[in-house]
Amino acid sequence: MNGSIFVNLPFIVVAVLLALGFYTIGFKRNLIKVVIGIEILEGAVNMFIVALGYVKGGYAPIYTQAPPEAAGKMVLPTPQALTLTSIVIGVAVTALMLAFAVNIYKHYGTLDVTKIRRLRG
Amino acid sequence: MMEHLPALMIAIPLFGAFTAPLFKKHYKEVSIWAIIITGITVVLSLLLAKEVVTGGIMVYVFGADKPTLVLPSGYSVPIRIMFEVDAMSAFMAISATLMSFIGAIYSYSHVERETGLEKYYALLMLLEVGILGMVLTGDLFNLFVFLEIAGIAGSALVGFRNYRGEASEAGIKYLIVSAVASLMVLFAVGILYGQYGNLNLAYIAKNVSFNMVDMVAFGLLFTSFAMKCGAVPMHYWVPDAYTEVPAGINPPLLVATYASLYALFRVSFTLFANVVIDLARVGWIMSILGVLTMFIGVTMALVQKDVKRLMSYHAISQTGYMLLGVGVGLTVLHDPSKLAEFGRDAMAGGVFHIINHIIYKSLLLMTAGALFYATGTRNLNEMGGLARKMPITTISFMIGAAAISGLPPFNGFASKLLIYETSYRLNPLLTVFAMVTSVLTLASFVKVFASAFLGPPLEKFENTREVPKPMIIAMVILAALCILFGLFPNLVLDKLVYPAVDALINSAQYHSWGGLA
Amino acid sequence: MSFTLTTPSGFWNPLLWLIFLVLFGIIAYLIYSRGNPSYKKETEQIRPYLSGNPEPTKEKIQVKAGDIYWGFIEALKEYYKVLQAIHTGDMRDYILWYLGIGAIITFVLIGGV
Amino acid sequence: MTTTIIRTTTKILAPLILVFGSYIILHGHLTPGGGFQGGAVFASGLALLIVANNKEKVKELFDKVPLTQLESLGALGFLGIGALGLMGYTFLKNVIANSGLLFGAPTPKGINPGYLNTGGTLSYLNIFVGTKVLAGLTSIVLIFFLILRREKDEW
Repeated sequence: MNGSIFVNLPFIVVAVLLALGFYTIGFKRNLIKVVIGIEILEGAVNMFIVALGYVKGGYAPIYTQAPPEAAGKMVLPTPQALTLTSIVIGVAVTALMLAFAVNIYKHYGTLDVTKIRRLRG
Repeated sequence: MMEHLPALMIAIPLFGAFTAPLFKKHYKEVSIWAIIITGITVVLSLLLAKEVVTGGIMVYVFGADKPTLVLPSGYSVPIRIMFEVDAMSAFMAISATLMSFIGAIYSYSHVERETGLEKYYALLMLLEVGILGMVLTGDLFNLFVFLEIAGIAGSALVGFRNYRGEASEAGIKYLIVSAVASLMVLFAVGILYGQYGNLNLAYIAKNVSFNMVDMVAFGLLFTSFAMKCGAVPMHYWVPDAYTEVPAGINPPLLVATYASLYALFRVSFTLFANVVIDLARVGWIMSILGVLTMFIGVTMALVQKDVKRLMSYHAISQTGYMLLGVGVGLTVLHDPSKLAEFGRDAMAGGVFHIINHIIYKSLLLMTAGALFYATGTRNLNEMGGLARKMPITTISFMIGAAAISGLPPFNGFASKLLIYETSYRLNPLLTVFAMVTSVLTLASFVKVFASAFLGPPLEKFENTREVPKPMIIAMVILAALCILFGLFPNLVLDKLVYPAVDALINSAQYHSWGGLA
Repeated sequence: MSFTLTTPSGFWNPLLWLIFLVLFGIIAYLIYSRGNPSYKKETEQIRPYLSGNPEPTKEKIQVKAGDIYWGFIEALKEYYKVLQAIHTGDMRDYILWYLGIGAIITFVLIGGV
Repeated sequence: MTTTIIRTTTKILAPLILVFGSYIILHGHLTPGGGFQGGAVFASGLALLIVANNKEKVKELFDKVPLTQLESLGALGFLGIGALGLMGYTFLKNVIANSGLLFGAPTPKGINPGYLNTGGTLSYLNIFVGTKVLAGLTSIVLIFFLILRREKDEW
């Protein structure tokens, strides 16, 4: 238990989540599950960026009522900002995908992706 | 005011996009509003190009005291979001604004029978914002954000005709593809950020060390942008999306595709330009993708019966020419003698082909939209004898078809000539494929022409007449541009294309923010 | 402003092209003018002669778009069979192709070949 | 699915959630949070109100609320605040900070208990983003609610 596995644990989880996400997109037949797969992918990428931003012994960059020892040890919050932006975008993408899914169900009567392929060839 | 141009390029279409929903049911007014806003951006982009071509790279740092303050005092790394506009960006910006303008004019009549137009125009301008942001930005994360904006706006427009199930299907396909591609772009950005602690494109490019992790990031970026620009075999979303989108959106959507191509070039030339050994490998990957894209695209187009789907496959096939041209240039980028001999011209051919293709393929897709508007069908088997009913559409189609097949004196000829001659120097086999593709392109457009426009007049189309004026104006503008660019290729090449190519080749200029640091 | 575009091993000049166009137009007209002058429009001559049978309706004699290049497509049947099998229209395949190609490109880039 | 449990919980929780959302928006420049997060919290309060009521009532209520206009207002306000920076500086430059206007008091350096009247354009941007996000998310929830909430065999 020399800590290296704990340092790398977030990245292992990221890899597992990426694999799970791609598996869900690539092999599940339900359209809603495909959407969920994309959400898993997004979670993996967000987690990757947040894990990159972790600095051991650093403090959150909030000056309001910070503990005195935090001065000079605050971390740059760029990764958190990136993650937040990507979450915002993810919300929009998910909402639009689900709206499409509703509309597809209305017109096709199914959410099976092997049947939603009038456009091909 | 000139130094604020890059910010205004984004702010003005955003303003237009956010005011458009306030128009509610006043559809005529909102269409005119969109035409005005996109027209202003055309003027701005021309001004921007003039500034950049004469004055070199333009940097705009957001939130700083002055636009060129890249490194605030006490910092050795850039910390703010910045736009970095070189000639290549300006070139793409002109294409984007021009095509949004044309699309807005065309839409004035083409979608007048639909509802929810205030959202349609808001999304059109948002799509323009996404494209402009992608091509102007100098920040990797910003690139991701604008890629997503363009992807969301584009797929919402693809699914705009929500009373058609196929439109929703195409929309979700496009959205899934663009969501996965942009997430992988974000992943690659995360990899690069983790190593270099910065998101600025120029800063990372200066410090990138080409270890294995970097190359994984490069591979992710390359594949994602290749998928978004429709390279075979990741092109399946292109025909779906282009077919179902209203024809007025086709021009901006085409440019959105080529904004990804621009990002691909930017990543290969600027971000990873200093890698010496592998660049030839990257160039070969790009050329081979290009040849595959050309050939499979055109052979699939030959068997299509839906007129817009046929043209979408041609859009894929023409993307191959650009990949081939620029790929040939990339292969010899670190070999100065070969670069001067044919590499620079190959890249000029590829880059020139972008704007040529945007013009004539928009024209062709618009004529297909006009056919759909007039006859209510896109199936070629049901059409026939329309040449007498719709003369202007027919002539526009002929000009577009001649241009895409590379017949002189239309604009496709000049860029294809450059690509043929230069790819022959690298490997004659590439040229053979390019020429066969060109012949097959002509063949399939002869098919469209023969079956839709020629032949005896059919009884069911007796009451068909020419499409309304705004659609004709849009088509005639593009047809005129086709002839103009074909007769005077020098004009465009010297003023726009060669500066853009030189901007791509001289990555050192980009890395130092145009000499600011 | 010069009209000539010099490429690595050639040039393109629209004026020269126009001159050649006019030249070949004249040659074409010369050939055309040697044709049979007894052909007249608006007479019985333009009616097709189908062994005395009546002429079918316009809808029937129109060549459908799907039938143009029938021979070409028939000759390349095997190729098209493979190609159309790939274009499934299944959105999951879009992502799987992306994964495969991405793996190949990344493998080549990190120096696997 | 409007059961008594949901209705009772909503009665108690919804006002709290709305107040908390406004708090996060207004304190965005001092504590973690900001426009998007506060707007999302606010919208979740509204979402709770939507699911706790029946369709007719929700429709009647939200016909009067100009969600689209609010969204445009938020975005245009953001752009306007950004464009203020064009007067002499660059786009999005914090021109209001240290100017003495509302939210324009000078910020003390170092660790402090947090003064609400600081932040300059940041506070304004947070408010506008919050407006846009709460309107946008609420309309998303509302649209899905109105589309999906119908009898089973209607499709």
